Amino acid sequence: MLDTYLPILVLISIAVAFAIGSVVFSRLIGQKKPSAVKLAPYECGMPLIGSARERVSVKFYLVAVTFIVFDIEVAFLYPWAVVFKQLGWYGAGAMGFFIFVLVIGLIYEWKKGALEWE
Amino acid sequence: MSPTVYHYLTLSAILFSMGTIGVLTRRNAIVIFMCIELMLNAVNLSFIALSRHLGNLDGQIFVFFVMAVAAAEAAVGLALMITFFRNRESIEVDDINLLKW
Amino acid sequence: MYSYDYLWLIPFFPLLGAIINGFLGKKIKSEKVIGGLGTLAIAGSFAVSCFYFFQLLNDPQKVHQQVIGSWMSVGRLQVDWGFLLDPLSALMILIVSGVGSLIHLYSIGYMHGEEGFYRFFSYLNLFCFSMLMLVLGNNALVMFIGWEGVGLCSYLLIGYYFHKKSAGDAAKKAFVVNRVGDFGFLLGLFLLFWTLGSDHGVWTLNFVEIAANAHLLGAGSAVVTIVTLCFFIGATGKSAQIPLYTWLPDAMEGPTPVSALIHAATMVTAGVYMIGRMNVLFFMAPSTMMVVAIVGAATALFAATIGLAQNDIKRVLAYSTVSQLGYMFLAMGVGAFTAGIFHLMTHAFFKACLFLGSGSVIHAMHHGLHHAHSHDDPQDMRNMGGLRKKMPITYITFLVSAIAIAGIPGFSAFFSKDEILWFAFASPQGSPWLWAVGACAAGLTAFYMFRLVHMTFHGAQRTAAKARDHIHESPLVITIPLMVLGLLAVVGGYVGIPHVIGNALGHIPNYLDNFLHPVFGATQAQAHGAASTEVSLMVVSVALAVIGILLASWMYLWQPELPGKFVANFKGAYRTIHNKWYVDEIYDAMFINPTKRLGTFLWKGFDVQVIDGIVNGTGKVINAFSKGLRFTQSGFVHNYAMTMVVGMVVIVAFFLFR
Amino acid sequence: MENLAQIAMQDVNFGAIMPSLVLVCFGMALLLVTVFSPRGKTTHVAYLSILALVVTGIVSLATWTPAGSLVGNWQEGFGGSVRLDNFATFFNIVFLIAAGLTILMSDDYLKREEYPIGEYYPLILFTTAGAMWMASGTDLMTIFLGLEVLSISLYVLAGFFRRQERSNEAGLKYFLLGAFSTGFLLYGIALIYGVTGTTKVALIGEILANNPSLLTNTMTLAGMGLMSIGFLFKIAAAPFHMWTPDVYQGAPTPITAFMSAGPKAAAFAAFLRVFVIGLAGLQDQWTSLLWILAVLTMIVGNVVAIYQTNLKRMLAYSSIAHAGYALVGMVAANAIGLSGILFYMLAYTFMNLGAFAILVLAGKKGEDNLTLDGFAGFGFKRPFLGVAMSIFLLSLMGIPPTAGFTAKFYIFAGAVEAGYIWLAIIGVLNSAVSLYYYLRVMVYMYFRDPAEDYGWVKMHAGAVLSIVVAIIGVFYLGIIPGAVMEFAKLAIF
Repeated sequence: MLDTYLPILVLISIAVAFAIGSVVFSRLIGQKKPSAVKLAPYECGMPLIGSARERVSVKFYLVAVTFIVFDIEVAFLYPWAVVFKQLGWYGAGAMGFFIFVLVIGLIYEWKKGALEWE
Repeated sequence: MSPTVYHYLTLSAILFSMGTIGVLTRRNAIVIFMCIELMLNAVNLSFIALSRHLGNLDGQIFVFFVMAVAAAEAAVGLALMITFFRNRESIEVDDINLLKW
Repeated sequence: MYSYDYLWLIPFFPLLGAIINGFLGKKIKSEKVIGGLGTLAIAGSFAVSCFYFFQLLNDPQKVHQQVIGSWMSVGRLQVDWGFLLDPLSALMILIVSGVGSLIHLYSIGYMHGEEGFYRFFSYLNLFCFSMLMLVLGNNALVMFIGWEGVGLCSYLLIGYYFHKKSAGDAAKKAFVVNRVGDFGFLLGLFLLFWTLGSDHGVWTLNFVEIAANAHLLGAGSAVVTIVTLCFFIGATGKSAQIPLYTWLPDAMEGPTPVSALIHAATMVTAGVYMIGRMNVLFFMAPSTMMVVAIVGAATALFAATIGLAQNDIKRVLAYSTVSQLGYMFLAMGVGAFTAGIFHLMTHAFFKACLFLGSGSVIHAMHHGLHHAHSHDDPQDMRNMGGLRKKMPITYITFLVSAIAIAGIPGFSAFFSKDEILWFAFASPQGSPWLWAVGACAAGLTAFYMFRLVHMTFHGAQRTAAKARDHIHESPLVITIPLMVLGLLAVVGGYVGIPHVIGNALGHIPNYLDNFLHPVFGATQAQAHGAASTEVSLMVVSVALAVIGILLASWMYLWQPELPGKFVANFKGAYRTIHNKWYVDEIYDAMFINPTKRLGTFLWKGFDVQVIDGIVNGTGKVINAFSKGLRFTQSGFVHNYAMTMVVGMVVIVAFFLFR
Repeated sequence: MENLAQIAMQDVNFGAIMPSLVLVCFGMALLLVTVFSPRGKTTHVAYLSILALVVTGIVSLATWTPAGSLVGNWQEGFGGSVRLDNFATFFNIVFLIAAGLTILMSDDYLKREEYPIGEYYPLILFTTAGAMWMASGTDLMTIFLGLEVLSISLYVLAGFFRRQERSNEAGLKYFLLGAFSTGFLLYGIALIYGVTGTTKVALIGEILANNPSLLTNTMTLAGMGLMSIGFLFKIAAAPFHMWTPDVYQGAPTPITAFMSAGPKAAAFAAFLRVFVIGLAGLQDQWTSLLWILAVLTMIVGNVVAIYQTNLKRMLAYSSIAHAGYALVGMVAANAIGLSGILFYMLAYTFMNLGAFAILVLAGKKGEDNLTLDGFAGFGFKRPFLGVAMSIFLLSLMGIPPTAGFTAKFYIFAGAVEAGYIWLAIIGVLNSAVSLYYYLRVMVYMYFRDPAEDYGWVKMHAGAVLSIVVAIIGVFYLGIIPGAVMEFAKLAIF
């Protein structure tokens, strides 16, 4: 059984070795001449705007919270999907209701404006 | 030696204790909440191990519910913490001290 | 066959009155309507009570219960809303509603113009309702409703003048001290209910059933002793006995009719009634009986000594009440249940009359001082004097009641008090010591009562001159109740003429004894002694009373006038006068002052320091405890979580290592 | 594998969850109604949620099995994890009354505090539904779910005034500690599941009865201990009571009122079902623990309440004390004690919600005046509210003829009958102590000169109605409690 996973193991080993190796190797042989500009955080080549410790807009949290809640539905959908055929229409109905409840939540969120960025 | 249910239970107990100690020692409310999540997940580990050991599915079903509940709790908890932060500019539990005596 | 279907009307009328006055009183406004309504309500129950009382007199069957409906059924225990009419409760409803009616009538005059007039009548009606429930209830829980209800009304009425801080404090003290007693009562109830139920399978709180099954507990058993002691603690709280009496003198902060009705005639006698109601149980517990007798006798003497040192007219009466209640407990304790109830009745008459009389005086004084813009205390006897001519009716009724309480033959208290003293001496539980204490207290009672009479009504007028002219007799609505009660204070005793006198006068039966026989017949102690002993003891106690009166008269009446006359008429006799003063001062120094000092000490020292100290001390300890415990509530989530974890560890360990 | 669906279906019985189903559907509909309503308009939501409660009440009563009935009306479903028996129905009615009174007093309150947010009402409905699951759950899973639905809604409600620091802090504190206690409860459930192999309460009881060796198993005992913590936390028993004063003080007043009645009763319901049925074999163990905790709870609640000047906080300590009284009934664990708890919960709902309704009316915006001094002379300036408050306080003290007296008597009589005479004595002594702080409120109301004219107190119809209902309840249960006591007796297992 386990041999089927062997290629994956090999791939992982190579990837890890390469990642670690390149970092370590560049440390060992690379030159170090730090300057203020070099030490500044990299922001896609743009000049810095304010401190990195700035407060993140609350909208991000809102998205995170929304994500947590709707993410969980997947946890319930998976087992249902596994026995989808055996449960038949009854299972579909039950799951439909489950989704329906979430849809009500979605409508609520939408109407409240939680999905709008601005 | 393959791991038996006792190993899982011991691991779960260790995780649970770590969570508990975290709740008692950390100052940041979010970290405290993460420690509580750790406790819940330790319990989940127990449930799964026991479910496998006993050969019945109740434990695994329970885990689904715990996960769902934990997510809902997280959502509500985060919301409460955000409002708290907006009022007090802090999320340290030592600042949650207006109501006492 | 007689029907007793309308017993419920007796408490119902005052309840109705209380509800109407309480909710509509503010709208009615007219004092006449409010007062009339309140008085009518209680007079209605008096009428019904009279009807049933006389019906019961003729009825060969003496115990009747009326069950209105089921209240609770807890397991095998069934508690009903039920009433019990037997000779004891019939007598009590008569006293409560009768004296209550008179005091309601009096209040119309006394409370005239007071703010919250309707409130007063509503509370007073509510009190009567509770008191009637207390005496009519056929089981301990209905009695407990009344028991708590009277405490609550007393609280509301003591604090009637709420803007006076002292009134609020007194009210609170009364309620809290009462609750300490109530705790004893409830405890006794639980214990009784539990032992009767779990050991003997009789789950009941019904008085008739308790009485019928009490023998199961076994006479003299520890259980009966503990149960009765608990009940007795309840009684000491309600009836102001040592050590729970301190609230009663403070309760005088309430309006005077309240003092008369609640703190003299009715509520404070509830403890005595309760012991009477539970007489079968108390009969089975001789040790409790002894405690009751000793506490009663001690209270009688103790309160009487304190009464010597008081200058506030109402406080004298308050200590007198405590002392008289002590007599009643003494009677109960020596097994003279009938005598105790008898004294309860006569005391209701003369003490109500005394209080109402003092109210009449205070009313007049207040009026006078108000006109003179004087800030003298209208209740201080040192500001009175010589009111006899100004207020003749008040004076005569007051004097009659004072004679009665002093125990002068022919007046009501003579019969009841001497029966108590005789039983204290001659009943199997009695002893000469109890008699001696009681007799001493009787002498002191006579002394302080006449000191009161003299300082108030006789002698020189000490009231500020300007105020004097404005002092006059109270209106009829006040004096009529005084006259009725004064009359009762004289004749009230003739229903219970002791056998020794009755026999001497030609076979006059002791009506009260016969009437109460169905209730107390089996438990009443029998006094054993020769008629000659009884008569001689009677003579001694009367002599003590006379000496008390003479001493009081000498010191507070004759003495201040005599020197002046002597000095004016016979200058040569001045020496004698001086000598008399000298004697008097020796006397003062040797006897009166120490007594007074003892009284003051007992009052200021023991009463205020020790008893209040214990009560307040307990409060302080709990307060400190509370303060300390409060600080565990630090507000920090960490501490709370820590407590939870510790609790969790302890609980799990408890389960694992148990 | 074809029969999986049949297995799944044959156990389904929507009758068993009908009351909570109705409530949840109403709740979701009301969420949508709220979101489509103009800002600040909430009154119609309040009315609709009252309607929801009434409908649910009717649905609940349909499953009541009257005395002498041969056929039980109880409904069981979902593989035996929900059972709508008389026990559940009795508690459901308690929750519905608590929720109803809360909603009645809320509408004007929310407007005064300037939080006219409609979600408030659906959240109360969800809380109630969660409570119902706790009462009717016969599987630790359903009980846990109910507990969480209830708790999560309550976290939000406690922190509902989101810009008010007090409310905010109450919500966060409740959340952190509540989630913490949930962890213990869950771990306990896991251990019990490990020992017995099931989460069904009745089955746990059977398995433990058939295998006495399991009764002394470390996992069983530890599981029982951990599980009890979750419930003890929710009923606010010492030493898991510490959140109560803070949260009760900070939360919006109607929510405090609701929390002290509904969720507390729900926790008792679940606690009773799990321990009396599931852990019957260990009764000796848990009664001896609860004996100690009941005493501790009564003492802590009553003693600390003495020092409080904030009335909400004082009533919070009082509610701790009352949880202690109710625990006495659980220690007795006989028919009287258990039905006594049911009766007590109903009585407490009326008297406590009534008292809180008066606080709701008496408060100014921000509620800084709900202190003893803030009530000086209140009884004279506001006679009706003063009398009503006095009635509720007397009932809380346990003075007859109010509900508080009959309920206490019932519980203590149960303890006496079971032979716990000392527990009853301590209980009675404690209620004597409690007098001190309840009485002080009355002293301030009637024996102090009015500091203010209390002109801001508006007699809002909803709150007044809830006060009147509570007064009727208090006197009904005090004077003619017979019928309700019969119901309570029929309602125990």
